[in-house]
Order: sequence, then structure tokens, then C-alpha cells
Amino acid sequence: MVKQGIYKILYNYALTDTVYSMVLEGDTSALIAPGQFVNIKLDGKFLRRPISVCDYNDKTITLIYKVVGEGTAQMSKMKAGETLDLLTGLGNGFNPEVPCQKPLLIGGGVGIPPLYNLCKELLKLGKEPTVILGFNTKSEIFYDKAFEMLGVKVIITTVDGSTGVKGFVTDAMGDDYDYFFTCGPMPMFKAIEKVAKTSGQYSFEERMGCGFGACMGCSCKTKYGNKRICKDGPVLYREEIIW
Amino acid sequence: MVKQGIYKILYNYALTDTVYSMVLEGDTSALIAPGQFVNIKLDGKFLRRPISVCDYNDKTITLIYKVVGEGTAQMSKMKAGETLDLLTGLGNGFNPEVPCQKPLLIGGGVGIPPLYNLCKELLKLGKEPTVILGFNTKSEIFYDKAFEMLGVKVIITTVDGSTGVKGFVTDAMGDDYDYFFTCGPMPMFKAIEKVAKTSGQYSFEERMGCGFGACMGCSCKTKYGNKRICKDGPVLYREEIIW
Amino acid sequence: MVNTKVNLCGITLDNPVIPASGTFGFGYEFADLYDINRLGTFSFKGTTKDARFGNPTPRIAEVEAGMINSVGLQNPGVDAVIANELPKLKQCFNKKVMANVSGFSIDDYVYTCEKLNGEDQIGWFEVNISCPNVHGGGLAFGTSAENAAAVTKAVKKVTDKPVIIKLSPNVTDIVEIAKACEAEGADGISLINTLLGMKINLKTKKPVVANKMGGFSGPAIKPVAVRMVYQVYDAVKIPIVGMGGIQSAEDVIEFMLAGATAVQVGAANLVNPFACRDIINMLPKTMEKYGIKDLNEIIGGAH
Amino acid sequence: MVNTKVNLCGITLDNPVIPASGTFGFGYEFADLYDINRLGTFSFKGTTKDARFGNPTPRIAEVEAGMINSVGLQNPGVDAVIANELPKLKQCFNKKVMANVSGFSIDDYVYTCEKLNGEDQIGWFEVNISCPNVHGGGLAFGTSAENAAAVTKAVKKVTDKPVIIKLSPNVTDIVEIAKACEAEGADGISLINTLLGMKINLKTKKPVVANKMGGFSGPAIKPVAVRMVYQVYDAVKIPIVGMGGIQSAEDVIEFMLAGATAVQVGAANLVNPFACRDIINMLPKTMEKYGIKDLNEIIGGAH
Repeated sequence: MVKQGIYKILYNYALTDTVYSMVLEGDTSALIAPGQFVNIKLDGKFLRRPISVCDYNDKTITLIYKVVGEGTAQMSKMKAGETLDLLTGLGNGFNPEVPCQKPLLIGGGVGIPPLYNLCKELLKLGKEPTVILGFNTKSEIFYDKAFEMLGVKVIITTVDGSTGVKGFVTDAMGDDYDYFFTCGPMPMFKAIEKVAKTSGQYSFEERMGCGFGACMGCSCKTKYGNKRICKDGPVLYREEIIW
Repeated sequence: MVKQGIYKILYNYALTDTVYSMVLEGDTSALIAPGQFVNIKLDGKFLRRPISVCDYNDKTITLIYKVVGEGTAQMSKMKAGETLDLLTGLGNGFNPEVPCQKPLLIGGGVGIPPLYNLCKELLKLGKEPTVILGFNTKSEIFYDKAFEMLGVKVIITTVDGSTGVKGFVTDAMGDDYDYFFTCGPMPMFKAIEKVAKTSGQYSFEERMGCGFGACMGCSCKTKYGNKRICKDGPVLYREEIIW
Repeated sequence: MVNTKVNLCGITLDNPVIPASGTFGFGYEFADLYDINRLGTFSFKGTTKDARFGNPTPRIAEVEAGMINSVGLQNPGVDAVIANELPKLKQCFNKKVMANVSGFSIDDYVYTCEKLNGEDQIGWFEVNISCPNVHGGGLAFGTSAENAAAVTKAVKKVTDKPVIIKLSPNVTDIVEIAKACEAEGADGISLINTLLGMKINLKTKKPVVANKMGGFSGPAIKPVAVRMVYQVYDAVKIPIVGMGGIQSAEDVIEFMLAGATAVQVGAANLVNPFACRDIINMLPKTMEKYGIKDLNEIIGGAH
Repeated sequence: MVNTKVNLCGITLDNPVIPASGTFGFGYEFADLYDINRLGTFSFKGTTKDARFGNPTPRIAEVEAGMINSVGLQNPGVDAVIANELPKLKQCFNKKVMANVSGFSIDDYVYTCEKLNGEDQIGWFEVNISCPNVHGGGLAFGTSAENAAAVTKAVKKVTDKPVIIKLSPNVTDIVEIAKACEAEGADGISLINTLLGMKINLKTKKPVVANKMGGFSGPAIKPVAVRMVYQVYDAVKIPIVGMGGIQSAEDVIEFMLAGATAVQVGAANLVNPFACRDIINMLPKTMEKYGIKDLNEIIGGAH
């Protein structure tokens, strides 16, 4: 269920040249699954900015965002103590309770953050996730250590080979997995779709109007009818997706 | 000549329930006469807010403004250290160098502030100004002490008689003056016009577009052709005004 | 105590605030967020004869003080609306709803309205003759007085419910079109629909929305909307439902002063799903601030 | 090094940035602020046959992301422009200026253009057929293709200078009007003039501007302007001068991608008298950011 509230910034700092981590304090009760997102009102901007939730507990929400335009640039300049108006509890997140034991978590760039809370949930369920994090180059790498601290196997791929496996996430997938969860850019999804051998869940991005299912701005066709990325997604099962 | 610049707020505090004083630090070189004004850009507002200059020196500008709408309400919440984008040096101010020895300065409400710097200029020229400050009631009174500290005679009028002369500024004008300078609401101007026995200068208000003479938003007809309140005014000589 | 009740074509609204079509679905999804019976009513998602997926994505662009959408009338079609949506709405909404209908021919409008006419939940028809997103005729109805009149006439024949015609602002003479609809028996006029707008992405150097142009809404368009409500109020006797950039109780009052009997809130709902509730909450206090005891007194007050 | 030079109807502009008529007077007052020769050119204050005081005050209202004005073509009349304004301009501006002219009859336009035609300082005529502020005919020319064509034809007969027709956006079909002007020999189209808008003061409960309605401009109207430039570019071969809410070098590029050869900056000048200088300063860097070497390459690039 959607909630609106005012959240206080506790931390806001750069992880790389363009990727920032923001920790917000406030009501987190609307968050019920990994892979959900919040929608942020910024001064002077008409529409809210949807940002996926990296992690949350009963008091704080961690967002990891990339500066891609004016809105996120504005966010990156905010200081601890300032407040933001958020809609929380948005989206139909990942379902970690699917039958599997050795899931792959495949993240590309800013698609990585929502996999973090998912990874924690999978570990709680006694599963043994392996995480593949894809970047263009070494300087863009973030959150690899955070995943390692969860005690899971982390494989890094870089397009230029500056760290880890040279190439794309698909070059590191192997076949020792029984399910996959992924979030990242569309070309990565299409590459995964070609080689994946199991069921899985994809978390999609689309330009949204409202973020809570009202405007039909982010509709897509699936094998089981029209869905709204913001409300019925952003996570869709591999089986329902029309590519 | 118009200058644009960024000014730092040194002080911003309430003088009454609705009237505030703001002292700004920055380039004041464009200010050349009492009765000029600045035009202030506020976040989220398209047009600037024109505010008359109460006083200035080589480092600071003092503005006294009344909260009358969203823009001025926003200004009233700003803190020392914050900055504002100002156009300065706007308007054709009072001319204190007219032949007179005992001028009256007549201010009504937020028309009072520009008379302060004028009063200082008149004193420098060796003249003996008397100041009449008109208010509705005692709680609205401000800047009477500031004028008194200049060593001039200050007469306060209040409509309800709660302080000073009961009535309007015209009830305190008497006839011991040889010129007048006034700034205030239109009904006050019309009352003064009826009783004034000398030449004088009126400082007008009009809803402005630009504040520097470009848009013709604040034009008025005078006996000597069309004038722009923002650029040819805000101060007009009694002799040219068409009422 | 102030009075916020207004009468829209014979039906009393507890307040004049109506979520606009396309920003409130079929209502029931919002019932989780607050009691939607607090609304005056709402206008449901634009419904057509057949189901429509609408336009390709991206469908949304943000602009200064507003947005552009090119959803393209995505809806499940009138039969599914009757079979699935209205029964779900009945569970959480005990007022009359406004049925927003669109079509691509006069027969389409007639078909959809005739089907919906039997539904007791529906209080009014709001006939959208102005959606700028759909190719092939949808545009034409709203941009000529003759076509607007023809739709009005045809729809009036198949329903006894009040028929409100929703006008496009993308016209030279909004007054002429409103008068033509009134002459054919329209019970009300709602305006404005979205302005036709475009935004270009400097990185891709192409229009942001896939359909190139889309409907431009939000506070940016309010001055055009207020002006058109004001103009139409001078020309017709039937009530006006005003809309275009409303996001506060002040805005509601501004539109009513211009001549609106009720108002719709569109884009603001997409920024804040509680927008209409918040506006309704603020309305009495705002009325008091401006010395208004009864909203009915201010309708057209700026004339 | 990027190229910002463009050719507007046979005259090369150093850059495509032109202060819009009514926001830059006759130029010379701005010469105190910066060297106005840095501009592409500017369009001078709308000039009519006779001197006009214009509309009563208040003439200005602020709205979300924009403003409403009802100045009503205040100007000293064509004779005074020639006698007083152009000589003053000559002291500080060595480029060709764009002569914006308005009228209330075809004879008015012809009279004013004929008088100005002998002035060497003038490079182009910009014929305003769309100012929404003036009662009595001014509106009509811009809202019908026939009248727009008639003005074009008449003005073309009395001048060999390029004639740019400035169109009103308050029309159903902007393309039809642009094509009608082109057919009668217009050398260029400039658009958009202001939208017709209104704001009501909740305290007085009356319209803010004395004339009730006025011309609505500013960033709020940019999506409508970009859309119309895009539509007209598809329909005519003559160059387009785009305007409507431009306040940055990015906006200049957006309008050029839509199809503009040059652009005008209006309301932004009233917020910042240095706006055009600042935009011109930012243009090369902004072009580099978006990989643009020559502005001529991007004209109409979004199509």
C-alpha cells in the first residue's frame, strides 16, 4: 500500500563519480518486498523521481542512485538533515520465495542496488545466492564489498577487463544455478534471455508518470495481459514477458 | 545602471507581525539615489519581486518589506548566510537636491522605508526634514526610532489614535514646510494632493513585469508624456502627475 | 460552517472536487489509500467500444510545471468495464460516478453510451471529444463545432443521464464549440482537456514520447484553462466543469470564480495520490480565508 | 570551434539568438548593460501607424512558470520610431534589426511597412498578426488563413526586405495558416506569439490584469511552442523563427531540433536583462556537450 511521508536525510555521499548513496529516516512500514521503489518529490520538478530501494529496516531506507539528469543532480547536492517528500511501498517487488536453492543475482550498473535487499532475503530463506555485478570499467564499481560482507560469492565483470571477468554478465553466468533474479539495462536483459537456462525474474525500468498505477504511462504487454511496470511490476516473471 | 549580482543575507528579522528587515551584503555600486529599488529572484517564482531600498552603504543594502503574498512570505523565512539574486540600481529615485530647507517626508506603512535613506541625504545637504509616519495602529509601527536617531522631528499618526496623532498623515502636515517627499498607498497620495501647499515628489507603486523598463508593464501617462514607473519613476514630480 | 455542496446537472456533489479521467483509474485502487466517498465524484478512465492498449512507450515526458502524456486511451473496453470494473467500484464507492467515454466515430460513442446507460452507478456521461493522442478522427470531433454538435446530438438520443461534453483547448474559438454543444442539448461542458505539446530529448535529438506529441497538462496550462472557462461561462447557460492545472483549494476557487460549477483535478493526482483528499480538506479553511460562505455564491464571480 | 552562424532569409546571424519584440524596447537602453552587437539581431517593439498608450494597468500577472501581459502595443508610432528610436539605435548597434509591425487593418500594415522600408537599419519585417491584447481586428488576422494570407500579400507588395509573419498559437490549425502565408510569399514564419490566458485574484475576486485576459508567455508554454514549430517545419520550406519560453542554450537547441533556424527570447529578458547574452555565452559549450559542431546541422533534426 502506498504511503506518503517526509523523510530526513541521514547520509548522502558519492560511491563513484556519478553514483550516490542516500540513507533516509522515516516510516518504512509500506515496504514489504525487495525490488520495490520510492518516488521522490524534488523542489521545482513536477513529476517525482522513482528510485529503487537498495535496503531498508524499521527506521531507514537506503537508496542508491545515479546522477543522470537535473533531478538526480539536485538530489546529489542535498545534505544530511534536509528532508524529502517520498511515496513509499511502490511496485510489486522480487518474490524470493520461489523454489530454488542456488539463485543467480545479476545486476548491471544502477540495476545492482535492489539486488542487495533481495540477497539478504534469500539468505534468510536459507538459499545460497551467487551475485554477478556488471560494470563498464573499474572506476564504476560499487557495492561489491557490501555484497561480500553478506558472505555470498560475488563475481565482477567489466567490459574493458579492468577488474574481474572481462566482458558482460553473461560471460560469468556459468550453469551452476537453478533460478535467476536480474535488474539492469535492456541490452543486458536481452543477452541474459538468450543464455539463461532457468526461470527467473526481471526488474524493468520505464519512464513513469505517477509510479502507483494511475496514469498508464508505463504499460507493457505480457503473455497474461497488459501490465503497469510501476504497479504490477517493476518485477516480471520470465514466463510472462514478451520481448 | 542596472547590475545583477548575488547577495548574502546578513540579517533577516521581523519588525512587526508582517514587516521584516533584511540586510544584504554585496555590490552596492549601482545604487545612486534614495528611493531606488532592487528586484529579487526567488526560487520557484517566475518574476522578480521589487523591493524599495531603505538604506545602503558601500557594502550592504537594507530592505524593509511586508509579507503580502507567497513571494514575500518565502523571503521572510530565509536565514542569514543564504543568498539572493538581485538586480540593483533600478528606478529613478528621489531628487533631494531640490530647492527647499524644511521638507516634509510623509510615509504610509511600507511606503516608509525609502524615506530613511532620503532623510539621511537631506541632512547631509544641510536641510531640516520633518518626518510623518502613518500607520493604522500601534502594533504596526516600525522605524520611528531609526528616524529619531537621525535627529529629526518624527510625528506618528495612527488611524485608531493608539499612538501619536489620531487620524491620517494629512492631519499632521501643518504648514511649516517648503517641500514634500512621499511614499505610500494611493488613497494617502490623493489626500496629500488635496492639502499640500508646495511642490513635492511622489514615489509610486505599480505591478511590474521587469523592473528595468523593458516590458512597458507599468506605464502611466504624465503631463510630459508616457512614463514607466519602474524606470522613469518610481518617483515623479507633483507637477507632472496626472491624477 | 461553510457550504461546499454544489449541484452538477441535477445531482448534488458534497464538494466540487472531481479526479479527472485518466488519473484515477476506475477508482477502487485508490480506496486503499483513503475513503474515496469523500470526493464529489470522479471521472473514470476514458472508455471506448473495444479494448485498447494505447500508444507505444515512452508515453510520459516531464516539462516545466507540467507533463506530457500520450497514453492513447488505454482501457479494457466497455464490456469489460461493465463486467469487471464497475462491480469492483461498487464495493468501495456509494456515489454516482462520471462515465468518461471516447470514440472514433459517432457510432462508437453511441454504442458505448448505450451500453453504459443501464448502469445505475453512473450519474453523468463525460464525452471526450478532444483527446489529442489518438490518430484517425478522435481529434476532429473536438476541433469543429459541427462535429462536436453531432456527437452531442447522437449521445443525447441514447441516454437520459446528463451529458457533459469535454472540450479540447486546441481550437481557435472555444466559445463557438461550447455553444454548438449546448444547442444540441448538452447538459454541461467540461474543459479544458490537454493542450497538444512536445518535448525533444537533446541527447537522442528526438521527441521524448514515442508518439512524438502528447497531451500537455499541469499547473503550466492553468492560465489558458481559466481563460477558457471564463469565456465559455459568458456564452452558455449550462454548468461548466473546469480543469487544467488545479493543485490547491485556491485553484478550485479561481476556477469557480471564472465560472466553473465543479472542477477536476488531473495531473496533480499523479504527483500525489492524496491530492484530491488534501484539496477537499483545505477547502473550508481556504473559503474562510477569502470570505466565502457558500461556493455557489462565487460561481462566475469574476465576471 | 563550433559554428553558431545561421542564415535567416539571406542575412547571416552570428548566432540564432534574438530578443523578442516587446521585451527589448528599441535596443539602445540595453546597450548600457552589454554590447548588444553580440546578439544575432533583435526584434524591436511592435510598431503601429499611430502612437499608442496601450491598455490600462495593471498589465502584468505572474503565473506558474510564466507571466501574463496586456501591454496592448504601447509604442510611439512609426513616425517617431523613424525620427527618434532608430537614430538612437544606430549609435550602439551596427547590425540589421528586425522591425516588428502591427496593425488593425491591412492599410495599417501597408502604411507602417512602407514607411519603414526606406530604413537601412532594418533587415527584416516581422509582421505581428497575432497580438491577443488588442480589440478590434488585431485578433482576426492571425486566426484565419485567409486574413493571414491577405496581410502577407499586401506587405510583400511594399517591401523587398524579407517578410516574416509572426503567428498566433491560439488557433485550431497552425499549419494551415503557415502554409497560407508561405503561399503569398512570406519569407519566414515566426512562432509562437503568446497564448491567451487569465489569472483571477482571489482577494479581489476579479481578473488580475485590467484588460481581463492577456498574453501568456514563459517556460510554461514551451511544449506548445516546440510542438507548433515541429508541425510547421513539416509543412513549409521557408525558415522558422521559434520562440516560447526559451531561457537557456538547451532550449535554443530544442527549438532548432524542432525546426527553427533562429529563435527569440521573450519573457526571460524580463527576469534577467542579461538573458540573451548569457544564452549566447553558453551556446558553444552546450553544443559541445550534445555533440553539435554546427547549428545548421540540427535544424529540424528531431524529424
